[in-house]
Amino acid sequence: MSMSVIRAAEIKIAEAKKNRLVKGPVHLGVGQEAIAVGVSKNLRNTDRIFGAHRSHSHILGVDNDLHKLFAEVLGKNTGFSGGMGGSMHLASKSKGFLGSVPIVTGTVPLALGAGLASKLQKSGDIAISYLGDGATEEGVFHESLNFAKVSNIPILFVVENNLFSSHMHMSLRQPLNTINRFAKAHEIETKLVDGNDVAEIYRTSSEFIRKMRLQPEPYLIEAITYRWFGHVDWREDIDVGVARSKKDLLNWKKRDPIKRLSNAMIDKKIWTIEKQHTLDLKVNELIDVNWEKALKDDFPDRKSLLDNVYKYD
Amino acid sequence: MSMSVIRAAEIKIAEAKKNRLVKGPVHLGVGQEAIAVGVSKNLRNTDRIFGAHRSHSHILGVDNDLHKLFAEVLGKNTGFSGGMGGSMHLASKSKGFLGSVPIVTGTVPLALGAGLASKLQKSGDIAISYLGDGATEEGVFHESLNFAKVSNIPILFVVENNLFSSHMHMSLRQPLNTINRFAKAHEIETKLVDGNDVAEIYRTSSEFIRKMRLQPEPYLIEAITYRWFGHVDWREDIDVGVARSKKDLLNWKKRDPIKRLSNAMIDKKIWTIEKQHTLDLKVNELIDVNWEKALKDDFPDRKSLLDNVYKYD
Amino acid sequence: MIKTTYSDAILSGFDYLLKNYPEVFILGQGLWSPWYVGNTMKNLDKKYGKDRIIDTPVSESACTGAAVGASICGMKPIVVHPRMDFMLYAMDSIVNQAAKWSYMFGGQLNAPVTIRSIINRGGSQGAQHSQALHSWFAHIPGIRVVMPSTVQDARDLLISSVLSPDPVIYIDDRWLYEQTANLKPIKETPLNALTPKCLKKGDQITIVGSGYSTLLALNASKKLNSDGVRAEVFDLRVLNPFNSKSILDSVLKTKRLLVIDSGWKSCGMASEVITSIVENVPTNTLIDPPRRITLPDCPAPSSEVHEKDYYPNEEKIIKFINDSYYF
Amino acid sequence: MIKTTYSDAILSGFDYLLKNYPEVFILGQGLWSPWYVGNTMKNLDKKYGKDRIIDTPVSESACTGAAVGASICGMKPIVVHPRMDFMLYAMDSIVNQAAKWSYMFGGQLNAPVTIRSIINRGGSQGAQHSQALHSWFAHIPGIRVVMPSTVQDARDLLISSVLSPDPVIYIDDRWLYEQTANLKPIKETPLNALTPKCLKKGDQITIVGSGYSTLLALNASKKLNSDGVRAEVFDLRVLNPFNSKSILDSVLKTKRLLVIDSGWKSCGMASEVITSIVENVPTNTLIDPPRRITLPDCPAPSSEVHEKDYYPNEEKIIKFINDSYYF
Ligand SMILES: Cc1ncc(C[n+]2csc(CCOP(=O)(O)OP(=O)(O)O)c2C)c(N)n1
Ligand SMILES: Cc1ncc(C[n+]2csc(CCOP(=O)(O)OP(=O)(O)O)c2C)c(N)n1
Ligand SMILES: [Mg+2]
Ligand SMILES: [Mg+2]
Repeated sequence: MSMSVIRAAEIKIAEAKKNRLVKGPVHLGVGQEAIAVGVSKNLRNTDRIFGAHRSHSHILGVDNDLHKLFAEVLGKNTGFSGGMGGSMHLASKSKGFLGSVPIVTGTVPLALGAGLASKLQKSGDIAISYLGDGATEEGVFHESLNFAKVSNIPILFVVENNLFSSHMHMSLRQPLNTINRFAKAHEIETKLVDGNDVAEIYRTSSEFIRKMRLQPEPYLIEAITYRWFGHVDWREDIDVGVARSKKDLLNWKKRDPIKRLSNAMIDKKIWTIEKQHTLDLKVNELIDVNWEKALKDDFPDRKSLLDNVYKYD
Repeated sequence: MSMSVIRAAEIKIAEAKKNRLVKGPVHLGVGQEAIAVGVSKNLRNTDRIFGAHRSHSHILGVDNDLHKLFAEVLGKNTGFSGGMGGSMHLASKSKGFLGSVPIVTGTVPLALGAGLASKLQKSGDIAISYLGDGATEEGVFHESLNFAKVSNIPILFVVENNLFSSHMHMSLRQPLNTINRFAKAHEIETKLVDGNDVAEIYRTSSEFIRKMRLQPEPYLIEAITYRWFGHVDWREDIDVGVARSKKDLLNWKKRDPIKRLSNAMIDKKIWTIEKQHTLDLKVNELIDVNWEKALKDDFPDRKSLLDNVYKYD
Repeated sequence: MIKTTYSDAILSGFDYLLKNYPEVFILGQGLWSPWYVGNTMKNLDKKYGKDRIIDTPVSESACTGAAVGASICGMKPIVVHPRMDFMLYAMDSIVNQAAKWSYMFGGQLNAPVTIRSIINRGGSQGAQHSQALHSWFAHIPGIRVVMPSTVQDARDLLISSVLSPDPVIYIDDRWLYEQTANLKPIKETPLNALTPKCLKKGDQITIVGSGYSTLLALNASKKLNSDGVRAEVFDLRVLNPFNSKSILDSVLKTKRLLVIDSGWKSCGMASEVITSIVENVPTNTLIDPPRRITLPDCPAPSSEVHEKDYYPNEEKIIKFINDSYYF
Repeated sequence: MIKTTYSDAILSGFDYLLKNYPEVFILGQGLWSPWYVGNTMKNLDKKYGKDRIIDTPVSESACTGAAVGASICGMKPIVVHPRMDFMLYAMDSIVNQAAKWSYMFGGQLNAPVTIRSIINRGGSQGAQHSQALHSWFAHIPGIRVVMPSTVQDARDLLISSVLSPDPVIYIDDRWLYEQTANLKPIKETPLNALTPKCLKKGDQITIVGSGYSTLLALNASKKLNSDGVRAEVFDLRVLNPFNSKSILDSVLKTKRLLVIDSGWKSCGMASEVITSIVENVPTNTLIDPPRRITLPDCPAPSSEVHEKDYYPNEEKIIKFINDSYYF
């Protein structure tokens, strides 16, 4: 799915949240779309991807079913998780997206295990673990790096370093503002990339993933980026942090990954402003159609409260 | 307490364990004495020291009450923990030794908090966290490094890297055989030292501790060493590991920290073989006297089973 | 007189402690944010400084352990977990270390840490952002567990917890934050003197709650009163070590027992209360079997549809009582 | 016919699984050591290769999470914790992730991991090397908890656990390793078909145990028999989800109930069994109040002197029964 569709989908969700159409918390990744899009281009349905709390882009990166995303966010039974998850619990098994949950770092060792499974299954499939800079402060992340390295596990850690963990800027939480030093400490090959440059992300992930498929090994990409909204829900200017200024936000908006791509293509004459407008209209239509459809869907059956606690009944 | 006394005490415990006089498990640090002795020379009673499962040397480093150690190992009510702990649970509050327990890495964040307390109390006291190479694989160690750095906590991590975590050699557990790379990743000043060279350990810890007292900051010493006994109890040749050979052990015995010190002093003519012999005899006597005394002491009162679960009754 | 809210009562407890005890300091996630833990800690960092009010990295394990360690060194630290669910990363420091520190060293040392843990659920937050695990901690000897349900206790139990020489888990519930009451002046009370408390007298059924479920019990029992059912309501307050004495006396009088708990059923606090009673009363005491109202046997649902069925509420309690007991 | 020990029965369960299911693999600490987990996994690494039998760094959290993750991907992993105490580092992966994975995604995915957890205590190992936390896991919906007490179950419950589509905690107790029995041929049984089992018939008192305490109950009840007390003994086997049906029927017959548990009392499995019974039988059913024998309210002591008083044993059980019930 393209960055613009992901952007538009999240803006739609932001509005809906503001208008109280959405019940649960939503963590929007507007501004960070390049990362999932760049990485996902290299993935196949049998790979194993795990997200976290801010994972709309991660799932749309591999499954373009907007309707299912909207339905899930709205809690409808047609959603990615049958309406049992909402925005913070997304999965699409057939596309290899095996789950996102809001416990910070909770999915990191799970992705590790998914990679281990691939290695044992000798499938050439890889695991992707999306995590944030804040998640690198949980010990299990470091345990996972060591285990991945010592057992040659084909896992790509994709750290979206947006400099914040809810309200706390990196500088209040860690001695340095980048985290790829942890990969280095564990002898894991790593690269620091511009998280708002989809081409660079694609190139780096493509190189790492190609290698991983041939020879199981962990890699880590650190993508520096910034989120435009607050930590949770639709607001730009509150819930955002002890050290976040309007000015910073404006500067980061100038580095919009979508505009950068479109401008670059226009500069290179492989794209035009007109085409961009037409595309934008189409995107909006796509969003609206799927949103309306999701709105009309049903909530889960009240009687299903106790379903799926166990697989065996 | 000197290295030779610690050595002799542990050998006494080893024998007693073999002869079934000691009930609980004992983890002997024979071969590793230089580390605690070198570090402890810089400590004062108000510092806060935490050990782990292999901590006879750590407590004797600051509290030379052999009788209390023996009594505790024998489970007598005159022991360091009133006979409630045994070899794996040692404490001497008045000397700043605030506890050792067998959960690997369990005391590391506690020592961190002890250092934080010192900083808040502005006492110039420091915290010492003794841990092994295996303990660096627990996530909470990494969390502690980050928190120590970001909050300028006066804690000295003393990693006794004896290359083994029970039966597993470092090379089976980590990509490299040294761990000070983790300190570096967290921007913590660190030094790799010969763990069998008491002078080097003293110099390095002395330099770090002097700085910490003036300006609260964490430091990490990695001391490479080797244990002569198996992981637990008195045996040399079993329970020792997947990758440990007789030859390795013999080579390491040649690097005996005690002989090295005594030989060096003899070379420099500040010590003689005769003096060494006299000392050895004295040490043995000291050991025997204290051991016999401990043997005669009582076990805790049966009725005390429920005491001290809570401080309030 | 202006009434105080439950959340302000917590804030005033913190304020009292920080003002009067230089050994008190607080660490945890969200302490420099104006919104993270409601306004229960608002501006404490500004008033007492960021040295004593420490907002931390996302490292529950190290932070909890650090609080335990500082407590061993004469400080009175409070570590705050904005959601109880996050504490699953911190279990070693709580259960293996804090709960056992005094015992393992024969009483030579102790770890008087306070662990404030917030139950924060509903609003479609789902299975990982909803848990109430008080029964887990009540299973562990060596750690005291308190759950304030009243505004007064929100402040006073916090103070008693922090001043206790033992480790304490203090559990507050965001669903109580808007409750209001007039607060009495502060009087320090030793935690070991506190036991379950009767909040309403009655002689036909004993209803026991804790935290938010006490509020439900109280409200339901008031309505029951108008139906002519006279319920006696107890608030557990201190779940561990659990003192069943007053509840026992009550049951001997009312001869009926209902326990409402905000956690899961199996091996939960409701089973503990019931067992503690039935093992101590003559077998012919009860007129009706003892009952419990707990969460259903499933993780917290995300769906609004299910949340309504998942959590106990006043109506369900009243209906349950009317259906289950013969007065 | 040569009898098999409990520990060999576990080994043969592993062997069967590894031989017949290529998706099975095992990770945990000590798996390449000949002594770490008794001989319950002896030479498995040599027979099935170090790829499938993975000895790990000291990283309980990541290893448990990895097992959970692999299980989501079609494998049947077993993660081994040589002591239950170490699992306090791994709670997030177990409780927040594995137990909820199926539910959170509406059944689209599941996490059929097996977590083998060993109760390893006594011998002055002390408070951090002794715990039996089965009641904690039995509190959590979404995770199955099994405790084999017989040699047969040691093997068969392991097989049923690993083949279960749900996450399972399989808890064995080193104090049972020397038990012996003749094993029947392996027959795969779905875990959800298994419930508490009557190991001895009787009509005067129902005694319920799990794991090692079942053995105590059995031995004690045999001696009681010679005193003329006819006890019916149940082995819980599956603690979560707990099916009380057969025990209920038994209590309706014997009219007396005793639960023996190897864990702590408060909010423990003993309270759950008792509550599940008393809430479901008419109030005049029991002749004597229901009773429980559990650990005292303190951490495991290190001292040999205290260990004797700390752990239940046959004599104490017999004395307790004679003192507490009127036959
Ligand atoms: C174990 C745990 N601790 C704390 C939280 C609260 N929390 C939710 S999101 C978040 C910030 C995480 O920051 P980061 O990993 O950088 O991701 P971002 O929000 O920036 O995408 C925190 C602390 C949580 N959900 N889980
Ligand atoms: C949390 C936990 N996991 C596992 C163990 C088992 N264990 C006891 S000591 C030990 C080895 C630790 O190695 P290291 O830290 O290097 O210390 P050493 O024994 O070499 O002194 C292990 C794995 C434990 N006690 N605690
Ligand atoms: Mg971030
Ligand atoms: Mg070691």
